[in-house]
Amino acid sequence: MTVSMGRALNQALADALSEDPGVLVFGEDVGPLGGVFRVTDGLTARFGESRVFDTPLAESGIVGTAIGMAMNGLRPVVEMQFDAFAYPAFEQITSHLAKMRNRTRGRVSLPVVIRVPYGGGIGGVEHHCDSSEAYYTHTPGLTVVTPGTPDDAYRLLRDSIASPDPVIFLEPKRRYWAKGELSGAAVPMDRALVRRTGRDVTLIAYGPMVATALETAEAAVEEGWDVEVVDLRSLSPFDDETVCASVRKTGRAVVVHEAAGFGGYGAEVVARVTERCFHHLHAPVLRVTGFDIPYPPPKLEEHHLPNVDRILDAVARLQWDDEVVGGYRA
Amino acid sequence: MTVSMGRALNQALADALSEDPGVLVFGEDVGPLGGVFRVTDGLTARFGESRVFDTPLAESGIVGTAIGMAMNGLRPVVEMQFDAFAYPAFEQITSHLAKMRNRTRGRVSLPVVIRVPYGGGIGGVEHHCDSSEAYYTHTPGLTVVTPGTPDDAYRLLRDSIASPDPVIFLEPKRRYWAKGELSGAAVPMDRALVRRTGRDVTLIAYGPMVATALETAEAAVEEGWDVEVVDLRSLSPFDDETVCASVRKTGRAVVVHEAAGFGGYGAEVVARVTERCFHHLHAPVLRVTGFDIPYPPPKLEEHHLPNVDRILDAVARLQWDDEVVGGYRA
Amino acid sequence: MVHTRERSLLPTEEPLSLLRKDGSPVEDSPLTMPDDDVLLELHRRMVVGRRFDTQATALTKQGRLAVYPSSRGQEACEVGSVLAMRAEDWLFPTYRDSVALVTRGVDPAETLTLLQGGWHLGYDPYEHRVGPQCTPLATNTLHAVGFAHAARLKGEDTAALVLLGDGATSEGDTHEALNFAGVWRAPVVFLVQNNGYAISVPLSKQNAAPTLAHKGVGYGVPSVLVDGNDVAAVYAVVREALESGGPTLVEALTYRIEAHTNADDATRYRTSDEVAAWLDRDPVDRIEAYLTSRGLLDPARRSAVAAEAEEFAASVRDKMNVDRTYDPAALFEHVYATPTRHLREQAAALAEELA
Amino acid sequence: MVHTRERSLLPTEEPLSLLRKDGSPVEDSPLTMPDDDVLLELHRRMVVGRRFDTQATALTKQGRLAVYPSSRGQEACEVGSVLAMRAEDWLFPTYRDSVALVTRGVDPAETLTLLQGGWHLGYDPYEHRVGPQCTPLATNTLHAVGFAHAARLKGEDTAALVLLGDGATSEGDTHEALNFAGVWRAPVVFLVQNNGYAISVPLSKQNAAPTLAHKGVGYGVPSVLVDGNDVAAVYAVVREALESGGPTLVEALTYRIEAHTNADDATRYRTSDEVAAWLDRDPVDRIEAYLTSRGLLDPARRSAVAAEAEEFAASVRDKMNVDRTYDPAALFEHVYATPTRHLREQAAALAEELA
Ligand SMILES: Cc1ncc(C[n+]2csc(CCOP(=O)(O)OP(=O)(O)O)c2C)c(N)n1
Ligand SMILES: Cc1ncc(C[n+]2csc(CCOP(=O)(O)OP(=O)(O)O)c2C)c(N)n1
Ligand SMILES: [Mg+2]
Ligand SMILES: [Mg+2]
Repeated sequence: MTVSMGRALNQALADALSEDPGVLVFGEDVGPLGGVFRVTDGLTARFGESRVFDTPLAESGIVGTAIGMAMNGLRPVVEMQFDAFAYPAFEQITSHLAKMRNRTRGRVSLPVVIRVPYGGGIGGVEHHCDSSEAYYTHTPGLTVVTPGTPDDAYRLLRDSIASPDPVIFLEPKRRYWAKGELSGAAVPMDRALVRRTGRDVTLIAYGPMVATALETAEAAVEEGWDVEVVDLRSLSPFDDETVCASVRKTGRAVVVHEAAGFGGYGAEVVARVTERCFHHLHAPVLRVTGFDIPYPPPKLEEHHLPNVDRILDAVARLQWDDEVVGGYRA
Repeated sequence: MTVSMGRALNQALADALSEDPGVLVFGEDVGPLGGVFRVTDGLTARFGESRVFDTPLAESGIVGTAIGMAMNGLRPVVEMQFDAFAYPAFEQITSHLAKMRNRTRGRVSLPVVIRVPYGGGIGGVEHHCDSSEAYYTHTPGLTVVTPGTPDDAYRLLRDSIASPDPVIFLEPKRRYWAKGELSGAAVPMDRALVRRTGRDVTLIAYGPMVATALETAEAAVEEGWDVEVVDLRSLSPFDDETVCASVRKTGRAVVVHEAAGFGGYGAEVVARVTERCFHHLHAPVLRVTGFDIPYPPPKLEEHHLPNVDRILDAVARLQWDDEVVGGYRA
Repeated sequence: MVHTRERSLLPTEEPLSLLRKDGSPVEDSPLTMPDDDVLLELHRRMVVGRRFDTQATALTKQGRLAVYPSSRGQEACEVGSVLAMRAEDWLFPTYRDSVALVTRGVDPAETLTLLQGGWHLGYDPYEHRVGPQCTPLATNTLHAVGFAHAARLKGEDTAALVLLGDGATSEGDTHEALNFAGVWRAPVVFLVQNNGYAISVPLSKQNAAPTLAHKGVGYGVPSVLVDGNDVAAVYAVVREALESGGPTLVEALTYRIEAHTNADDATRYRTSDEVAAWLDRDPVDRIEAYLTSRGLLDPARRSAVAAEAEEFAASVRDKMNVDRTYDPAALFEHVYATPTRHLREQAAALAEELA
Repeated sequence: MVHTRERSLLPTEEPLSLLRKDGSPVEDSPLTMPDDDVLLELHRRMVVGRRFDTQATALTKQGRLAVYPSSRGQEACEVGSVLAMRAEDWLFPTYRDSVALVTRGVDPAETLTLLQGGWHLGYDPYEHRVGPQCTPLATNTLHAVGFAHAARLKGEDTAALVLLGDGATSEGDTHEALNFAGVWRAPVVFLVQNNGYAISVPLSKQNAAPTLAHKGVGYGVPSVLVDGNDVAAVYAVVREALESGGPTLVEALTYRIEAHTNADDATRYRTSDEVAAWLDRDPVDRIEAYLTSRGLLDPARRSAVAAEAEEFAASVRDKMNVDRTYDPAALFEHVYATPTRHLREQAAALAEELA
C-alpha cells in the first residue's frame, strides 16, 4: 500500500487506539481539526472525545498531565504543534518524563509518546522549523526516534506507543506528503537501516535528510563514488553496530542533519564513530549541517538546509587522493 | 588577593553594579538572603531593593522579564537557583533570549546574564547537580562561559555583564569555595587558556573539571606523561585556535566533563578537533564524562564523576605503543 | 472606574460597552465616551485597517505572503487599543496584530516582512515603540512586564500594552506575567482578544471560569470585561488602564471572521451560522452607525475614508508585489553583536558556494 | 459547603476554622467537626509526625541525612490532609512532606531515602498511592491532574491530593494544572501550604492577591481558605473536597517553624518575634487543648501517644544509623526498561574499575 507519511502516522495511531484501550491521543487541535498537519484526522470521530481530544493551550500542561496519566496506567500519545512549541514543556520532559523510571527504580513506567513535527523546508516562519533533536538525545531516559519513510513512520510510531519508555517521536514535517510503501516488515526500533549499499563512503542521515542522502548517492554515481546510506531511525539509543560496520567498510563518512552543527547530534555521531573506527578512517568524519544560526525565514532557508551539492562537496573533501593508507600529514 | 570563587563572583557583581547604574541583579532569594550560595551576599543592603531584589518563584518569569528590561536599556543579571531549575525558562532562553538580536537584525540587543550554578560533587539531591551546558551551547545566539578559577570567575562575569549579547554563565558549584588569586589581568572572553603546558597529551576541560584535569596532569608525571591542560572558559564560541594548537603539538587529547557523554559538549570538541587535526592525531580523541544516566544520588555520585584515575585511564588508552605514525590497523 | 479600591475584585458580569450592536449609545455606561475627533479617527483607522487586512489575505492567494493570520472582525480591539496608547507607551503584539501595527504607524511592508517570509521582523522596534510580533504564545506578556517595570525603575512614564489571545491565557507565561505585574504593580495592560477560538479549540475547552477576566483576581490585578466589538469602549478602557500606573487585565469579547490563517479550514470546527451572527455584530458597522446617527460621518467623509483605504491597500499591494532578492549574508550578521569566527567562516563558505 | 453553585466564587475573607487558637471550638463554622475517633487519630499522628520530624532534623546533624526540609509547625496540614484521604486516593507530595508520607503509612526509612542521599526515592509509589516527593516546584500539580483525569476516564473513584507551597503557586505549572483541572473537572485537591515563605522570600513578594485561594477564581475552581494550624478544619475541608468529584484549591495558612532546611539560615530573613507568634499558634497544642477540654485526651492516652512517638523516633534512628552500602550497578539498571547496549557497556566499565 502506497501512502504518505502523514497517512502512515494516522494509520499507526488508529491501529494503536483500536488495539489498546489505554492509548489516548491529545494536544492542541488534534481533535475535530485533526491537527494542523492532519495527522490525527478523523480519530476523534472514530474513537470519541474521551480518547482523542483537544487540551488547553499549554505544552507543559500537556506533558505534565500525560505523565500523571501514564502513572495511572494509560499510554498517552501527545502532540506538540511545532518543534519550538515543545520548549515550554522542557522541564516536564527533562526532569520528570526522562527520569521517572530511574528515580523510582523501575517501579513507575512512563509509556508516553511525544510527537514533535520538526525541521524546515516547508516555508514556515520563525519557531516553526527548529530541529531540536540534540536537546532530547542528550537527556538520558528518553528514547528518540525519527522516521525517514512512511514505512518507518508507521512501524516506529507503533513501536514507540508500545514502548515502556518515554519516546520523543520526531516527525520530519517536510516529508509528511512524501509517499512510500508500507511493507509490514518489522525492524527492531533501535536499529539503523542501510538504505543503499555502497563501497566508498557512508552517508549517515535521519528523518528529513534520508531522502536527501539517497538523492546524493544517486548523484554521486556520476562522480564515480559508490555511496552507502545509513538511516539512523533511532537517535537514542544509537546503533553503533550498523553504523560502524558501514564506516569500517567504506573508511569514509559524512553525517548530515538540518540542525545547527555546533553541539548538534552529528557531533556525537562523529565522536563515537571516530572513537570506534579510527584506524579505518581515511579522512575525518565530516558533517553537513545547518549553519550555527537561528532557523532562517522562508526566503532564505534554501541556503541553510543541507542539499545534494553540499553533501557531494563534503564527500569530495574526504581526501580521495590521499593514497597513503592512514597517511599522516604534518 | 586570594578569594574563593563565590567571593570573586560577589565582587564582580558589586563592581558591575557600582560602575553601571543599568545593571540589575534579581532572582529567587538573591536579595536579603544573598542567594543559597551567598553569591549575592550583601548586595541588596549595598545597592538597594530596586537594583538587587527577590522575584516571585518563576524561572520563565525571571528570564522573560529580564528580556523586557534589557529591551528597555537595562542589563539584568539573573540567577537560576540550580541548574535543573533553569528548565522552566527554556522557552524564553531558546526562542527569545538567543534569537532577539538576529530576529531584529541587530536593532534589539539583550545584554542579559543568566547565572546558573551547575554540576555535582556537593552531595546535592536530584535536580541540583545537572550539567546542562550542551542545551545552551547548541543554541545559536547564546554565549556560554564557565570559569574554572576565582580569577576567571571575576573577569568572565565582568565581561559577561559588559557583553552586548546574552550570556549563560555557568558556575561550577563544587568550586565555589575553592580559593585562588585575582590577577587583574585581562583575557579575551572568548579565549581558552593553557593552564599547564605539556608535550604528550592535551586534556581539554572546563568549569569544575579544570582543577581535576590539573590534578591529573600532576599525577601523570609519575606515569611519565607530560600533560597539557587547556581550560576552555568559553564553551560557545569555541576557541579552535588555542585548542587545535595544543592538540597539533601533542597529537593526543582527552576531553573531560561531568555531563553525560552522549550528545554532550565533549562530542563537539571531539568532532571539531578531529576535523581540524586529523592527521596530527595518534589516537582518537577520547572523552571522560559522566555516564549516560540521570545524575546519581549523593551516595553514588563519586562513581559518576570523572576523576583523576579515570582520566589517567583514558590517557593510557591513547595508543602510546603505536609507534607507526598515523598507523593504520585493520 | 476599575481601579478604585471599593470596586469588587471581580470583573462585571456583562461586558462594559459604550455602543450597542446597532450603534446606539449605552446610557448608563461607567465608561467615558471618547471625544468626537477620536471617534472619527477610530473609525477611519478601522476602515483602513480592515482594507489592509483584506489586502494581506489576498496577497497570500497570490503567493506574496507565506501566511497571514487575519484580524478581520477584531478591528475594534486592534485599533481601539492602539489609538488609546500614548506616544511613550510600548506595544507588544502577536502574529495576529498586523492591523494594530499599521495603526501604530509601522510601515505596512515592514509589518508584513515576517509573514512574507523575508525576515523575522521588518521594522525597528524602537522607532514606533512596538516589540516584535510574537509567535510563541504568551511569551510576550513577560517582555511587556519587564519592559514596563524597567521604565518604572528608570523613572519614565511608559506603560506597556500586550496583546494576547484567549488560547494564550492558558500558557504558564501568562500567569507568571500577571503575577509579576501584580507584585511589581507594573504599568502593563494585558489585552486578551477573546475571539472564541485558539485555532480550532473553542473557549469552553480552554477555560472553565465565567470569563477570562476573572484570571486577574488571583494576582491582585484589576480586571475588566469589555465588548471587544465596541471600539469606543475598548479605547476608553485601555486608555484608562494605561494611565492607571499599574497593571490591568482586559478581556475583550470579539470574533475572528476569517479562518485562523489562510492555511486553516475553519469549517472543520465552527458553523457558518456562528460566523453570520458575529458578522451581524460588526465593529466597523457599529461605529459607523453611531457616527452617522450623530451626524459626524457624512457620505463625503465616508467615501474619503474609503478612498484612503483603497489607496493604502494599493500601496501595500505595490510594495509587496515587488520581486525582492534576499542576501544570504544576512543570515550570519546579527546572531551576535560581532560575528564569531565560526560564523565568519560559515558565511565565507556560503558566499563561495554561491559565487 | 464550598461547591454549591450559590456560593461566591471567592474564598471567604477569614480562613475557615473549627478550633480557635486556644482550642475552643468555633460555633458558627460552616465546616463539620470530625468524629471524636478521627480527632484522636489526628492528634496521635501529629504527635508522632512531629517527633519524626525532629528526629529527621537531628539526623542531619549527625550526617545521616544529606538535607532535611522540616515541616514543624505544619503538622495540621501534613496530617489533616492525609488522614482525610480515602484509601483509593493518591497523594502527590513535595520534598517538605515527609510527615505526610509517614502518616500515609510509608516506611520512614523509605521516606527518608531521598534526603539521606541513598536513592532518589525509597518507596513504591503504588504501594501506598503516593507519588515521588517532588523537588521541581509545582511540577507535581500537573501529574496529579493527569492522574485524576485518568482515573475518571477509567471509571475509578480516585481523587488526587497534591501538596504545594506558597512559592510554588507562582510557577506556570500551577496555573496550567489549575486550568486543566477546571476544564476537565478533574477530582484534584490542590492544598497550598502557605507557610509565609519560599525559602527567604515572603509572601508579599510572591503574590499581590488578597489570598492565594483567590487564584482558583480564574479557573472556575472552587477555592477555600482554611486555618492551616487547625487540623480539624484542614481535615474537614480536604475530605469534602476529595469527595466532591471535582477540583478544589485549598489555601491553608500555616508557618514553618524551622529554617527552610537544615542548611538554611532563617535569621537572615525573619525575626524571632515572628516565629514566637506562630509558636503560640501551635497546631498540636490546639487539638490537644480541645481534646483535653472535651475529656477525650486523658493523661494516660497522652503519654501513650508520646511513648509511641518516642518509639517511632527510635526506630527511625535505628534504621537510619545503619551503615549502608550502595551498589553502583543501580546507576544503570532503570534508566530504560531494558538497559541499552551503551549502558551495559558503561556498567561493565565501572564494574571493572571497581573490581
Ligand atoms: C507556545 C506555543 N504553542 C503553540 C503555538 C501554535 N499556535 C499558534 S496560534 C495558536 C492558537 C492561538 O490562539 P489564541 O491565543 O486564542 O490567539 P488567536 O490565534 O485566536 O488570535 C496555536 C496553538 C504557538 N504559536 N506557541
Ligand atoms: C522549579 C524550581 N525552582 C526553584 C527551586 C528551588 N527551591 C527549592 S524550595 C524553594 C522555595 C519553595 O517555597 P514554597 O513553594 O513556599 O515551599 P516551602 O519550601 O515553603 O514548603 C525553592 C526556590 C525548585 N526546587 N524548583
Ligand atoms: Mg483566539
Ligand atoms: Mg512556603
